[in-house]
Amino acid sequence: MTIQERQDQIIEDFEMFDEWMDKYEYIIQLGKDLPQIEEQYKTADNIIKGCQSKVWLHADYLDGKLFFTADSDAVITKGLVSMVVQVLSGHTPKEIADANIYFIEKIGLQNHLSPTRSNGLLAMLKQIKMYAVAYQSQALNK
Amino acid sequence: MTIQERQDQIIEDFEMFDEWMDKYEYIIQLGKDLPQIEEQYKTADNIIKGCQSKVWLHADYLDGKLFFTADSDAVITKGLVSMVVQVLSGHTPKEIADANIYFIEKIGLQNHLSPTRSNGLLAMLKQIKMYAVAYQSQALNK
Amino acid sequence: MRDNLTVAAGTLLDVQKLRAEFPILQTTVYGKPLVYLDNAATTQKPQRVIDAITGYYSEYNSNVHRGVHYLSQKATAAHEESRHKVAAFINAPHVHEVIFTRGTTDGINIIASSFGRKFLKEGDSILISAIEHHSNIVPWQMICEDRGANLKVIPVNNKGELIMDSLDDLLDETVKLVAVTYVSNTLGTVNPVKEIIERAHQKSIPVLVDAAQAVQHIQLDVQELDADFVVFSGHKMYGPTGIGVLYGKEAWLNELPPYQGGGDMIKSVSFKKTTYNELPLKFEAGTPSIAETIALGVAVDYLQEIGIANIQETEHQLYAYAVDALKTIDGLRFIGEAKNRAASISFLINDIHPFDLGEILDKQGIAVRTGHHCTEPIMQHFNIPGTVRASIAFYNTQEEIDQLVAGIKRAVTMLS
Amino acid sequence: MRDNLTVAAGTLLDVQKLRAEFPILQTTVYGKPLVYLDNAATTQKPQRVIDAITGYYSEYNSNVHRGVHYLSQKATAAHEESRHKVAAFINAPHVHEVIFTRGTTDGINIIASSFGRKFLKEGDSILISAIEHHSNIVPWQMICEDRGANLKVIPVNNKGELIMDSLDDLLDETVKLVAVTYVSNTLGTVNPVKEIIERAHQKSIPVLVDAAQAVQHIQLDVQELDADFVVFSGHKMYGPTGIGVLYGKEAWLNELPPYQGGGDMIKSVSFKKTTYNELPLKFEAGTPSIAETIALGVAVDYLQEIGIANIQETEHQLYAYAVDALKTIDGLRFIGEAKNRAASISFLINDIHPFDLGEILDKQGIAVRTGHHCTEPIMQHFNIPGTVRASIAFYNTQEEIDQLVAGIKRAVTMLS
Ligand SMILES: Cc1ncc(COP(=O)(O)O)c(C=O)c1O
Ligand SMILES: Cc1ncc(COP(=O)(O)O)c(C=O)c1O
Repeated sequence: MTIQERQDQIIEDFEMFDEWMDKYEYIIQLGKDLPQIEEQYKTADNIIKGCQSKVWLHADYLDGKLFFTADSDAVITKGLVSMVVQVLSGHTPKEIADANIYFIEKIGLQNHLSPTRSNGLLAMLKQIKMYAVAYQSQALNK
Repeated sequence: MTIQERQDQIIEDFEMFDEWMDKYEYIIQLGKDLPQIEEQYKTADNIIKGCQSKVWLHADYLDGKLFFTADSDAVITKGLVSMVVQVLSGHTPKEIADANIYFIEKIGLQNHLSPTRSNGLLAMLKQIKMYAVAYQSQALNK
Repeated sequence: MRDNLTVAAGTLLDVQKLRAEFPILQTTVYGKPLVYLDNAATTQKPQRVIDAITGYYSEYNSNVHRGVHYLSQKATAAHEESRHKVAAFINAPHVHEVIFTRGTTDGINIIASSFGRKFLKEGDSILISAIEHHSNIVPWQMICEDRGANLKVIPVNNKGELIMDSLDDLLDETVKLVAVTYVSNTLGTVNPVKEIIERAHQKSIPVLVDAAQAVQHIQLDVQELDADFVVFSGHKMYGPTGIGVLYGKEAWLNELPPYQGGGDMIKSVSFKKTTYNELPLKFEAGTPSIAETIALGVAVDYLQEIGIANIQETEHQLYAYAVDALKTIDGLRFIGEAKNRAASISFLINDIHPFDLGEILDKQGIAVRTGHHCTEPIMQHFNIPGTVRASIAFYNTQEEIDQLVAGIKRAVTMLS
Repeated sequence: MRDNLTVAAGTLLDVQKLRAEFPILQTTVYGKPLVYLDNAATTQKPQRVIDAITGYYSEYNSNVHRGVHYLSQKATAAHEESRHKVAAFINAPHVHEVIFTRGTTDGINIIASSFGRKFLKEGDSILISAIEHHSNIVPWQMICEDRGANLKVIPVNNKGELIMDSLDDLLDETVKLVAVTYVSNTLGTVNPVKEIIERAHQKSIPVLVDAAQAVQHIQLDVQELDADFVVFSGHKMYGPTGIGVLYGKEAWLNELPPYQGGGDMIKSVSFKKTTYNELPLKFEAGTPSIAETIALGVAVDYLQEIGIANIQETEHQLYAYAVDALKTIDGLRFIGEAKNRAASISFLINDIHPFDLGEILDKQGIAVRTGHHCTEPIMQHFNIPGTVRASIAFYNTQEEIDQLVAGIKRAVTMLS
């Protein structure tokens, strides 16, 4: 699935729910599908700043593509991380760096999330894009 | 005239005026009747604190009575000083120290004056009473 | 939960009637009636406090102190009358011992800076407690660092009570000032400040009381406490933001150097020699927060009218009710179980992150606070990242507590 | 009266229409319509600014920054949006360069203390001007005394203009900072701050601009000025009391130590090590003045809507009208006749005491200010005890100026 396709699917999923409760339960469920980061990568370096809860994010570069694993000590946060990872993981650095991320806005998440959460989400996206840019320039330099 | 009689007269005078303008003109006129302090007494020591304009006050002790002379650089202030001096000058320290000063309230001056002025007026009264108390204890000690 | 407090016998307030005067308590959040249990962060405002601000700006807004004109006189009189009201409210011996500040934080910084610059030397120390708000930690850290002095800490037990036995050792000759909170904003602990003051005074050490979480809940009498400095915030006592009070004993305030320079705090200025003003203006540089002081005075009137003793009684009962109700939740553990507590209740449930719990409560219209509540050291003591905190005011009801408990149960199901 | 100002061509405002939104301008004093000419002390507030405060307290009052719940998010968003508005208003390159303060005085004290503690050493100096407000004198005197530094003063001529020729000599290598007012609150003088900044920067000396009397009258572009620090007050720009702004260049603000300690200004606290927060929060300890920042944002919106260029044009015409009208009064002499002036007009009449004149004007419903206007050094320069000051805002009218002139004439008759 392309980044766009995965985003559209999340948007479609969300449209099924009228109730905030159901949306949250969906997010929490997504958290359970998050590819787990290995304990050794839960370092201070891998903590994303800007979240009230802790988020660790790790990137693996394999066959020209970036794969992300992550974790959080808060389950809703974990669900949000999971969405971002599902959208962006398994793509080339260039695809990730160039990606236009619109699903957050489309599903109205920003209106539902506290500014602390939104900032956290943005910080996460930024971090992923930074990884992508780093690997991209690394690739170019070779 | 006793302190009480003089106060009552001022109250009566003020009742003649309906207009604030007339009241102010009366006060300004009173200022012109103020017994002038001699230049040599216009010292920093004789300045009464708490007035936006300057007020100098001097006391003479004569035949067991206190006589006040004063001045101010503002003519309305001078009028107010003049009223206080007219009420209290020429009486014994004991009479002054014991005097119940009610004319200011009765003529509603406090409502008309700025707090700065009221404070100045109160500072003035306090100063005069202090002179009286000082001379009283001096008299007792003899 | 108040064994060692001297409580004037209060009667229960008619809460439903009082709630009617708080516009925000009539509103809904996500279509659900607001259940506001974040009162330790800030309280809601009764209509009359809001009206005082509107009235000031609509009828007599003017700068104070130096004006001859009518508006300025009226504003000055109202501004200074508020000072009288506050002085009476805390039983200050002198009105000029009441300094208007921007809030508790500002008040503590004033004393930390002015006291520290004058009295702190290398090797001296300041004694605080382990359960202080950052605002009663960081200003002392800053001045201690500046002066080469040390910060010492009264330790806390696992119930969240100060270990008073340690006090005699801690109060050694290096201690120049004790700064301690009356009521903990995180644990709800009511500290024995009277005893701390007594014991500090035996060694001639002055005491600053952070009353940010006390003045709205407990009868505060600065003379009975014999406190040297007391600070609190208007916005936590039903008054506006941007205003607070620093009470200081006249003798101390006269001895301290001024904090900020500017208009109002001077008697005369020349490039050669500037003379500072007398109390309280010596510590009030610049145009005061006039609308705010006036509205604070109205908040004080309001508290006097309904009666702090009655508030204390009403809140005490609600607090006990809430503790009992929360106990019915599986896996819930209280953070802070001091014998004497008021207003704030902190807890955690199993390993649910407070942030998650807070968010699901919010979606049900229930406002609580999550996190470290600006008291990180006590979080470190308990080795937790934060708590969920419900903090009550007299206008909260048992029904609201029931909703909180039901809301938590629902959230726990979702989050487990 | 603005030869060297770059003025965007503004159009005249419809003053009668605008007045209608100011409740206080519809009131009477002693039964006479209020003529408010004390705008330099504080301005009146349009209804929307008052409504912003009422709305905040009635609908979404909550503490900001750390809350997960709805009210806290809404309050935080509104609070931070105000920062964006202010940044846009003064054309700050970065939003986090806008620090909320209690007012101009607070802002100057922050810089005097933080800059002074870090950069001032014995023998250094701070350069101010002879026409500064006490708030831009005393904080520098205090920190200079503390550090063994000197206060130097740009002199003034008898028109009330700074003697710019003296600048090169004054800006010697001892000078670590220049602090100068944009517009004098007493004389109305508009200082050539851009030139001062240029000449100071040639010697790498930073400049603080006191814009308390400028931001409401003159287009203020911090980038065009290239000012290092700019301070102003909300209550003088149609906003509420208790709030002000300190703009500082990012590089400077990052280098300065924090001023107050407490909640919000820290990243993490422990008794061992405390890390300070990033800009702007590093300089904003404690609960902010939330209602005030939000209402200040609305005042900024209002100014943007009617347009500072239009305000400038409208006030410029009224100022010229007032000067001409006052000239018709026998024995009147202006204190301050600088070529470039704005807003404030000071004068004296024969040997009439300003206090007397002010009082008789007040009784006619005309609010002016009398005294030294917190600028004693300039009074000493002119060897006078004070002045009568009329200060205009865009909502004043020619009729009001006529009433002022008639009122003065009447007072002079009584007082002579
Ligand atoms: C030029 C100038 N600077 C500073 C101030 C002080 O402002 P505030 O009293 O609002 O702190 C004023 C206002 O009185 C002023 O006119
Ligand atoms: C105990 C305590 N001290 C100090 C403060 C700081 O008060 P403010 O933020 O109003 O300055 C608070 C409030 O958060 C508090 O609860």
